[in-house]
Amino acid sequence: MDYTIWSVGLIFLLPFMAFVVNTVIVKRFTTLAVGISCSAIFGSFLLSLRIFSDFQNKFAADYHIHKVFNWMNLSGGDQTFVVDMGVYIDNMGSIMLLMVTGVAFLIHIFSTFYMRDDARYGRFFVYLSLFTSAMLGLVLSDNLLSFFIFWELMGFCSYSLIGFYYEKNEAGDASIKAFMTTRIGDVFFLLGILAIWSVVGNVTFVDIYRFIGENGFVGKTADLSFFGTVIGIPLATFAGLAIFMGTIGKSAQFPLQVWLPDAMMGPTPCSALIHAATMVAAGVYLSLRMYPLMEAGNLNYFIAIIGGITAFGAATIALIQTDIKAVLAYSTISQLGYMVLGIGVGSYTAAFMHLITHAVFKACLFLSAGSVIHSLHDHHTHEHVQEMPRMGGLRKKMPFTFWAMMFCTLAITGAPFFSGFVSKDRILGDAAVQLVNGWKWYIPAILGYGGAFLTAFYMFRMMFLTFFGEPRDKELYDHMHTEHFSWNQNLPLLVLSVFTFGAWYCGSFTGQSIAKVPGVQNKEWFSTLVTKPDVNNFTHYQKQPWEKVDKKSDLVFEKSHYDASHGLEEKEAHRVHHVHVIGAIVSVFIFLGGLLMAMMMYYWKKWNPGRWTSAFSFWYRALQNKYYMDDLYIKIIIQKGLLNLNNFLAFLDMGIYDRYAVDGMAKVNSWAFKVCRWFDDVIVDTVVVDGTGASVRIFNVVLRTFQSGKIQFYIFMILFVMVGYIWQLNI
Amino acid sequence: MFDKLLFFSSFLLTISGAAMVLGSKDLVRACIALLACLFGVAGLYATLNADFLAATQLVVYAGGVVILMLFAIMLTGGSNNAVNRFGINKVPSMGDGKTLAFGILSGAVATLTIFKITKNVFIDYNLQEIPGYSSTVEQIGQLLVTNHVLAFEISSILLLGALIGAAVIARPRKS
Amino acid sequence: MFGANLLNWILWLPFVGVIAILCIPKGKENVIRWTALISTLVTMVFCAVLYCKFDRSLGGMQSQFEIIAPWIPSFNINYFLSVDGISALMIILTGMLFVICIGCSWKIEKMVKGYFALFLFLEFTVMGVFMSLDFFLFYVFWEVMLLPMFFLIGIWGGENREYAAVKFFLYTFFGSILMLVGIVGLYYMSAEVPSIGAHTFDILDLSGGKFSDMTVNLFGSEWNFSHVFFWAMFIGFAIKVPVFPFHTWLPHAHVQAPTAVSVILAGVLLKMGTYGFLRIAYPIFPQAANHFADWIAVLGLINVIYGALCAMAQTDLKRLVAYSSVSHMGFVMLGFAAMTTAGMNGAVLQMFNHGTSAAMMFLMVGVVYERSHHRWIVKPDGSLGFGGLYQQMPKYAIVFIISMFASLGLPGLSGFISEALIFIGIYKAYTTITVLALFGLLIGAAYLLWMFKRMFFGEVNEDCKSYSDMNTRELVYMAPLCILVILFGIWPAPLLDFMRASVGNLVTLLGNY
Amino acid sequence: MSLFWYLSVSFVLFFCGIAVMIARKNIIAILLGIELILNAAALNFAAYTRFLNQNLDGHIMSLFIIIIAAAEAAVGLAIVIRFYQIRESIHIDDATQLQH
Amino acid sequence: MNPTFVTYLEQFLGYPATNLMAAVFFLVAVSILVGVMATIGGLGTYAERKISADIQARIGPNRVGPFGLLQMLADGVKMILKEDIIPSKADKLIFILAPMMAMFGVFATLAVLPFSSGLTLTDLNIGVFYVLGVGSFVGVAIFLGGYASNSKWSMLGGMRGASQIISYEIPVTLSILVAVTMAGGLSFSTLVEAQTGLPHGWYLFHNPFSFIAFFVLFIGALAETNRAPFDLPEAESELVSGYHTEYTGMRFGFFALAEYVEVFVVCGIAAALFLGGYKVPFDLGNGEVLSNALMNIPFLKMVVPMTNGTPIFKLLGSGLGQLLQLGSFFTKTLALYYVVIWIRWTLPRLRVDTLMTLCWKYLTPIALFNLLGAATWMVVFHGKSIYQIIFESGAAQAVGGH
Repeated sequence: MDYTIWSVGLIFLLPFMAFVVNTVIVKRFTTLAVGISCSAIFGSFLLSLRIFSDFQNKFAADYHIHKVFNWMNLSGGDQTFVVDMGVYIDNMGSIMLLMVTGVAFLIHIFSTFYMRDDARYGRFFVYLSLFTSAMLGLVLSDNLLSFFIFWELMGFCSYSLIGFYYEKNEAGDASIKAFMTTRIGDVFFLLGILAIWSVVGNVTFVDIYRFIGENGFVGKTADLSFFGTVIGIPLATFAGLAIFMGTIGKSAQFPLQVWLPDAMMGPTPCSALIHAATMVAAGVYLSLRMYPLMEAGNLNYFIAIIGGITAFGAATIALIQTDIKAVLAYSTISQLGYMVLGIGVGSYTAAFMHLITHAVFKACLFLSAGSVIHSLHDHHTHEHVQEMPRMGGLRKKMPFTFWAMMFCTLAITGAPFFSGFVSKDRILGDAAVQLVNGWKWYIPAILGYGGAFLTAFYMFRMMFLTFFGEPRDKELYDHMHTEHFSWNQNLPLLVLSVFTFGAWYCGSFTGQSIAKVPGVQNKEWFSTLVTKPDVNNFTHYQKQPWEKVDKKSDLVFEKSHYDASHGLEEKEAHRVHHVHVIGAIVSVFIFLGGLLMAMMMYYWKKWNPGRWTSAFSFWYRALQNKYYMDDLYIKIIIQKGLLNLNNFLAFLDMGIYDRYAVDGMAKVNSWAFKVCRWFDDVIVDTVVVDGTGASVRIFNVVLRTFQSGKIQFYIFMILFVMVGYIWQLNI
Repeated sequence: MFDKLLFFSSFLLTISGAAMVLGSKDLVRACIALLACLFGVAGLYATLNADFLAATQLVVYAGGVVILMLFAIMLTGGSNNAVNRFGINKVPSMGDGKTLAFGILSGAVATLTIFKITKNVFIDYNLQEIPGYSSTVEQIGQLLVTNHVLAFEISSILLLGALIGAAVIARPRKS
Repeated sequence: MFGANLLNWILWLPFVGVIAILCIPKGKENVIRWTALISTLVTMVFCAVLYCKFDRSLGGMQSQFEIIAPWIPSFNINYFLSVDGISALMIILTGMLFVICIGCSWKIEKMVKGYFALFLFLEFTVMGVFMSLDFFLFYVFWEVMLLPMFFLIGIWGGENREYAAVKFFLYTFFGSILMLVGIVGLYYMSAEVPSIGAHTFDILDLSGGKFSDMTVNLFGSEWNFSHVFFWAMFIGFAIKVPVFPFHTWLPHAHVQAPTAVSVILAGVLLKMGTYGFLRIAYPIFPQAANHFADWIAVLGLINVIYGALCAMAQTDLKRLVAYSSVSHMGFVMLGFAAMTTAGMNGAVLQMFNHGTSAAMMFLMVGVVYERSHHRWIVKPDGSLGFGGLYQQMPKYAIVFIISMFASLGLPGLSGFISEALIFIGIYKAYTTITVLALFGLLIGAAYLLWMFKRMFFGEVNEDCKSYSDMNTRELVYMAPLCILVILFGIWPAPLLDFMRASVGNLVTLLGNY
Repeated sequence: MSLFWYLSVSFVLFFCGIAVMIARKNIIAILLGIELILNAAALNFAAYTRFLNQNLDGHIMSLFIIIIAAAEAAVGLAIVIRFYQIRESIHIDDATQLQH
Repeated sequence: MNPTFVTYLEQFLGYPATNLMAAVFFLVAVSILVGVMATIGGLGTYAERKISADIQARIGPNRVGPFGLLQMLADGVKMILKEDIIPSKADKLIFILAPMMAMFGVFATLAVLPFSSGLTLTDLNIGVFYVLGVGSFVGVAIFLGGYASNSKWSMLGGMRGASQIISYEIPVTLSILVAVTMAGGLSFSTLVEAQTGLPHGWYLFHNPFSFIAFFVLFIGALAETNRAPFDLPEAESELVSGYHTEYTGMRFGFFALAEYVEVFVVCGIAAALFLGGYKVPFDLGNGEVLSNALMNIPFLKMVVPMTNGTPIFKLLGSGLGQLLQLGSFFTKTLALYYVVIWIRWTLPRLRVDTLMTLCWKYLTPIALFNLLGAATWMVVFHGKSIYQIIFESGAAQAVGGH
């Protein structure tokens, strides 16, 4: 197929045009606007599908498309400075596109159900379209700058959607928190871009890969100077760290994870799309894109630790949440932690696969939760109920939602044959593989496995509390209607839940053991196509302008084959394989353990959770307060630190500097005036000037007599003088 | 013969008018005398081949100035009751013998002075062939828009200023 | 179509408007308003002609627009107007903003005639500053500009207007005097430069680094001429920008000025300072500029951070925006310090973009001020001044969001491009400063969003229940700015093409020293 | 008729004018005197034009004198009326101050 | 210059009319004219009464003489015979002088009034100016009459009259200047000769500005002559009889006569300036045409010897022409006279302030701009009238069409 502005650009442009059009018409033609949004994303989905199928046909790991156009040209004088923008699609991008458009489309559909009764039904779709277009633009970006632009646009959409219910003050707080926290990461991201730009000359991915391949970063440092002291940080580390900060912010990693739970203030579909499936995953996507840089900067362990801490820590907080969306939010953080952990331990493919699988099942979980919440309408407060303690036994009333959610729970908890098992346990397996590299690698591995256990526990806890047992709020339960299948409420859930099976992503149900079975090999498509970018492969790479007809489709690419040895030596590959198998088995037990514990507590009710909380009350309080991190940030750093600094500076500026230094000049001047005035008044005026005046007064007295005011006297004087003058002339 | 007749009648009218202005104790009559005098002057202009001047004299004085004077007299309470309000140097409004004598004296001195300057003109001016009567209107018109156009324009502005100024000054104000 | 006199048209049309307004009797206020609007609109049309006719391939002054006529021949002073990419951009910005400001001053009721006459006169002087290439002429326009500003703030301002007006006047006048010293110094030194050879005020003749090696005797010792006079110029312009220690007039002037004047002050007048750097301080003293680049960068950094931090502490909406101006102009200074293509282009672009975004912010403040008659985000008694405006004024909220995000540099809106270019330009030379300045972006987002939250979220305040949403007039004058902000955020090429040749020449010149 | 006669008339007018100006205490009467003086001058101009040279500049002068006389009368009388409104008097000796 | 009365006299006598004889003849002619005009003034009173009666559907004077024509004689005799009363507190000199001045001012204007091309006593080169100058004596006379009567009615009437006259003099003068601008001269002969006998050549229809000027002139003339609706100086209901309240007998008669003659004079001036004056259609007023016609009559040729008969024919022709011209002039003037009377009995009287408003706020500006407009017209269209322009453009099109 050919790649033109119509086949590729439209993927981004369709939702964007929908956004533009809807901005204008949304007030009058709400239904039409919704239709436009949904059609646009469906169109994008079809185009993405087309690209995806093309990539599948080619089936080559190094197949990619790179089209550029000139965006900025600052050349002038003898200076040259050109910034190009473009589209870069490789296998990872094609999969990402399909995932984003697919999930987004389904969420659009679900939103027509969920948001229908909202006063700002249309506006929600406006934001959704903008967000989708930004996300697609990000996926299509060929360079970090445009990546950053779309990244920030998504941040803006996230901000707007979190603050969607602007009547609530908490929504405002949450939206600021989300935007500002991610922006901390963004600022570092921008710094990373600048650092790369300073050596590479631009920030196109391909150029960066090539630069790394040419060992361009070796020996380069970022020189931070403080009053003459120069600290040289290796540039790759500096840039990689800075860009990873972007990931930390966007993907809610420790220590910037605080915003994501609060982001649940937004409507549930937006939580599903933005704060579960796509935007938060974009952070991971960035790190995946910049994986060579991370490697070059030796950041693996750091990344792994961050990911591990996030995965485990978030899971612990999720244990005690009672709000169904909060549980899902923490589980999202936790799962993102797994992805980052995957990047850290070098499990590039699995991290990306987990990104995709997580997007599918977490979107489905959120939508299911949304479906539940929407059904539970409190007639006293006229609000929807999100608290799990008031649910229970919903299985009978909401069978479709229940089954969709059940599949997804199985997927996220890593039940065998489900997608979560395939992706997450590969990450954990790779973490285990790293154990031989030193004791320090035990920490991320343990955190990862521990998190997996907790995940299984809290997810099933959520399921049991929600769907099983007796309804705890009888009135609420009686008021809700029994669910009938509806296309926009249940169909998206079911479609998504279909894709929670591991077989879609992997040739085996386990993804591990039977990879070597002949004939099934090529079905390991994911692992075959998505491989670490080989930085030496980009040396002769050329960008193509849009105008040029793409001949790449005519080129013959060698079809890739699954490399079960992961490109390692045989002995090493053997070891890795063994570790993977052991890891998979451990994972299954961990899943079962978590499930069992949840059943003991909430299904069979053998164990009383209350006893556990009182036994570990210190930890319980810590978990309730989210490890006091919000308090640290808001109460101490911002309110005690930043705001006081601000007030002090503002006081310094206006109260001290302006009042005394600037206006003081005026004071000094006025003293000078006073001295001058005294001199002027006393010496000059009184003595010199008035003295002159006094002498004039004497003449005045004499001359006054002539000025009698009698006109005839004047006439007479005139005549007198005239006559006298003429007579003395003697003519 | 016509012009001699005209000259002497105008001469007499002028002289007697001027004398009456000086001699009359009644302000209105002085005004009438002034009108007569000015009418005489117009006649003199006519004999001087200054037909346009004559007509102008008539239009401006008879039609304008004298009526204005009369109006002013009426608006200021007539001629006789204009007394010195402050009572200092109580001289009657139209003067008494002393002022008259003083006026005549100073007038005579001034006139004599002028005469002293201009006596040469009286005595031996260069007698010329005096041309006959001819119309001066066209020539004056030409001069007014060529040589004297600036003065003409300025005088129009002066008149406008006098018009507005007079209106503004004489406007009664609320006290 | 208007040939070589295009600049004359642009310059004098507002002046014609002034005279026309002065001829209109006092009571006919709508006639006055329409006259002012038409006058500025026509000026803007001519600006559009300038935009169309401008030859983008030329880096120097455009000879097709050049107007030169002797003014005071005995001192070699000329009426010399021309434009290059930088000044043309500023002229177009000015032309546009003044139309918008007439729109937003429509409801002025106090001495309408004087207001609009002064306003158009301000446009005349500002245009003059951006056009004149004769130093003397430049100085005349620069100074005369103070007059309408003084009265506009001093008469139509807020409760503390006299103080603000006098402060503004004296402050800028102080800078102008230093500049005058510089002008006179250059005039006398110019004759000693072989390549000039005569006393001249011609900026083009003076520029090009001809004074690098000269010395001047001050206070009994020899000084480098260009260093000393660079600082004289620098302070003169820095006060206008305003650069850190000279910035305190700005909050006062902004807070007290009426909306439209604030808009012009932020949108155009601040640019005059930075324009002065580009047109005068840098081309004439490139060597000194290079020599002191570190200082400029540090000052710019202080501006960015300090302005942002101070803004965050403000409870007065307009004062907050004023400090944000300080912060944003700091970016321009950073771009100047960079002296690279990206940095310089970014700085000039930032001048334009700040012109639009700050104008939008001030207009937004003006819109709400028209309804509330106060500007407290947090009232002195601690309660919120506004609240829930999102619900009360949805259109206003949308436009406010656009202007706010343009101001905080959201990618996709114009502010980001210029800031990113500045950072790209400056990173290599001043890594540490870049790292620190980036936090300016962060704080910038913080104070704006916090302000937004406090004003717009939550339930509607009791006081705010009577506020009406933006009316058509307000939407009409906001619309072009919104469109431009978005357009240039996505596609900045129209602006960059306009100026890159001129900026490139300047960068080349600076690079040679 | 020779120039003598005209100059004589002019002298008589001038004499009467001066005498009236000095002798009368009534402002309007003084204005009458002024008119006489102006006419004397105008007549002189016309006469000189007739007898000394024939170009009409003298007539123009006379014309302007008439114009000025008219303007003077208008403004003068306006002042008189105003003065009367303020002082209820047109006695010249009442007009000795520059203010009310 | 057209031959005037003196020229004809010279022709008739055969020698220059500069001696005493000519003076005597001249005086005789003047006396006749004054007599005729006095009669016309008297007829004016008759006409006034007759027309007013007609308008009010009465019969009017009809006892004395045929149609009551001799009523005016009876009135005149009554006036002469009446006791001449001079109030004891009156300023006698001025009281006597005032009606004389009025008579003088009016009758002096007759000196230049162009009854016909020949019957113009003197064709002064400043004719119109002269008329304005001496005409203003009437104002002084009215004022003095009012003052001298020592009566408040008279005083008020006199002051009203004077102020009215000097005010309305301005629009009148400006309107006259319109005609003067178009003709390029101040003398009546110039003014009249620039027009034609048929209405298309009248200044009235020359251009829009002169059209307006005529009406301004006419309105102003009404005011100047104190005619209704501007008869405030003699407003019976307010001021008894205005400035001539105290006058009786012939002194009153003088005022009345002056008024009626003045009306006639201003009508004549209006006719001369705007309605073609004495001009007769088809140049019949010109002696040449008639004398040529006479000479071509066979019978007359036989009767009058050809050799020295030419002057006689000429004299005859021009005499007939003069009569035609007189007829033309009087027709137009008396038509205007009728309109004046008609207006008097149709329109109510104005208030004093509206009178002044009309003059200063309407007529004066109109007249001023009229004058400017007329001057502009003369420059722009090279002095052509509307008729000429239309005709020429039509002719040009006709030529161009073929």
